[in-house]
Amino acid sequence: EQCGHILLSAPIVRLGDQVTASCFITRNCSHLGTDWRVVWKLEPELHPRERRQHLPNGTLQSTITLPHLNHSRVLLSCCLHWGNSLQILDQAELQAGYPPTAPYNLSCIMNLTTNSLICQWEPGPDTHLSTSFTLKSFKSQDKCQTQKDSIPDCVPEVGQSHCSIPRKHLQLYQNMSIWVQARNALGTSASPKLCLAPMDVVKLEPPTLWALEPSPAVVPPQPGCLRLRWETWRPSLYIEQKCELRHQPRLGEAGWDLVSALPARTSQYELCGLLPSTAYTLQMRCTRWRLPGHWSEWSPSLELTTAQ
Amino acid sequence: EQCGHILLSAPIVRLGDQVTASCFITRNCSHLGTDWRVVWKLEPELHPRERRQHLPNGTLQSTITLPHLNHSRVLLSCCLHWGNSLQILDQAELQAGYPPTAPYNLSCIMNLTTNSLICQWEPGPDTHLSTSFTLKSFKSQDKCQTQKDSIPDCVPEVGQSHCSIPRKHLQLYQNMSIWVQARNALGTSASPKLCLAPMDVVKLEPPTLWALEPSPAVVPPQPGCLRLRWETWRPSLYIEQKCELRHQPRLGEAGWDLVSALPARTSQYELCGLLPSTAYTLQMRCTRWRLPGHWSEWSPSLELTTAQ
Amino acid sequence: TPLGPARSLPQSFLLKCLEQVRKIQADGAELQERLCAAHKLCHPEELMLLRHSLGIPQAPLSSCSSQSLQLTSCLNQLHGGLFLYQGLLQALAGISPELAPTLDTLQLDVTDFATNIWLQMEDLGAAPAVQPTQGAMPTFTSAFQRRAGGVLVASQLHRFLELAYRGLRYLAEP
Repeated sequence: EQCGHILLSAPIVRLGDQVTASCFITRNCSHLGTDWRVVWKLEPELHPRERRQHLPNGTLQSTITLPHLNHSRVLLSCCLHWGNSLQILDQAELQAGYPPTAPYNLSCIMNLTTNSLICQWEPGPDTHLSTSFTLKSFKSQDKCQTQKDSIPDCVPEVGQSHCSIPRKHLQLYQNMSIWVQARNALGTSASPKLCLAPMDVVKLEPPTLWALEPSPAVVPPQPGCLRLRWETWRPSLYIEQKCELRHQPRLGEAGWDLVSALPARTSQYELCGLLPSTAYTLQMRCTRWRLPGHWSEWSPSLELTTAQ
Repeated sequence: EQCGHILLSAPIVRLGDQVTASCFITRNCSHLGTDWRVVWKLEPELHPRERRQHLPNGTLQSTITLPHLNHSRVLLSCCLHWGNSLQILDQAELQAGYPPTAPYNLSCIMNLTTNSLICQWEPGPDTHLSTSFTLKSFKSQDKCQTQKDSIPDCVPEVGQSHCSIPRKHLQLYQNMSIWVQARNALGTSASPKLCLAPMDVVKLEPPTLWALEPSPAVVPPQPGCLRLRWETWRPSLYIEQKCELRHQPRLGEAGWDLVSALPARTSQYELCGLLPSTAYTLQMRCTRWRLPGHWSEWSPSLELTTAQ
Repeated sequence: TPLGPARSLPQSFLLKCLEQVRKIQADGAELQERLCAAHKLCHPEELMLLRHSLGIPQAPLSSCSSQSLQLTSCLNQLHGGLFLYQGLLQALAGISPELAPTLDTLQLDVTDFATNIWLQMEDLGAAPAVQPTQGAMPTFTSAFQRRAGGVLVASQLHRFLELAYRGLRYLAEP
């Protein structure tokens, strides 16, 4: 049996709480003679009050009290000053931190490229303790009041605040309840719950813009006009969409002008009302429409110059 | 039961071998009346000899013979020309290739960064068949004549001709027998066996060269001399090594000059016999020495200029 | 007119159904393209004999034709058909490693669509008391049969959804 052994009131406490630690020096150290005394070493260095008492069975109990632990990590060593050497008998690590606050800003996007629902959140302030986050969800056939089917927990990579739920666990057109649970040694918390159908948070890839090839069959554009065409992102052809076009002169300070409610595809579009023989930058984005969805990012720019 | 069914003499044969394929048209097709005939469709298109015979149970057997199959893939379809439509009854895929030749140029390097023995080899000519390579090895306590302990097979990534045996399977200072086995449907082959102790094929990372900071305590170098110091790669400090220094004027066509048998580290080294006030490029490499090992790559260059 | 309860169908439900039909047709087209490219099985008409011997069942959709559309019966037939195709697609499992992801996506989308139809029927109080049970499915005994079955089931499903699309479009008209 060990010569010295540490017992903590609790290995993990809230920052600022009181902690006591006892070191029991058993009679097994009797072969040391009497020229020794108990010494606590703390890292970082602290100087707690110490109380000693001899137990009936001859064991010496040395107890230190840290009234307000304000370090997230303290390494305690129970030692014997024996002759002119310091002998470490036992060690214990004290941890202090906070129970997790509720994660917030939970948002999800259905990604059609990876065919998964990607959710992200804000983890909240550092708890100083190892805290695990889990994205929890269940399928519902109403407004998420009742659970129909369960969905396996989505465990993010360590340190990441996002997680992807694969297609096979999803019903794209039915509601599902989603929330984030945070857990550490001091407690658990949960974010507010979202209730959404994956397809209603679909975010498309941007459309592709093309200049219209001048051809004999096509009358050259009017001055101050541009001719272009576009096509939405191929994997989203089955989704009814509306698009927006923004344009600005390539040079100068003029901001973007917006043309909204454009169809998902067109073989030929004429944009007029522009400055003649001026280079323009054009971008387009689309969103699922009449049914809900997120706007795509703006497409890469198309540079076109209006006729004289 | 199927109306038509293909049987191959062998699904996988050697390129150039003969193959026969039979299609059995059972009486289940009797509802077709008599206005049909068997048609073979081959992809790529081939025109083999065909032989037909009626079997006692009323089944029609149509057999085609491909005397010398010289395509690695042939898709066979047994069809019926029935009325004015072509009906596919069954398909079979014929594969042709070669048994694997022995992999060669097997070499291994002990990598102290990944702490693994990395072996690579030449797979040999394409067999046109799905061929798997496995790095096999066993620990030996003699010159690899007898197996002491087995080591799990090392299976490379698909299409890769290298594999890493992790440290936990290695005894760094004992011999191990290593070879590559290649296997496909037509046979197996094995490379010549290596017998090596992992540390004897250690390859170090290059040393680091530094210019010597001019300081009052140090007398400035003679004309045509350079002062520098170096240090071997930290994780290899426990390994006794020798090093080589090569230098050449930065400009001009002069080749490298070599200074060999240099110690693994030195706090100060003077290199003389050079052209005065000339910019030189220096590089160094080291190898485990007196015990066997591979030379490291040359270190990144150090640019120094000799005094006037 | 038979359309009476049609007005009770939410517009968002119909829009979602139309989107799901297009999505499933796109999935099915991809499966057919891959079967054609990899195995030269490009025309369902070349597999009529095989279909006959395999006994691949078809799904009726007579109540969804715009001439004689009966809403409840149409939804019931639509759900029954989708439920049948769920079973047929499941029977094709093991079609080939390369095609498995495409088949999985198609199966998930068909299952999703069937669920939506069933829930809407429940909302209308028109859902049968008991969920349907799967009838006898063809057994595909060889890689070729699974691939040929894939072509046949995908092309049948495409025609089934064409009819469904017309019926749903008719219902969605303001």
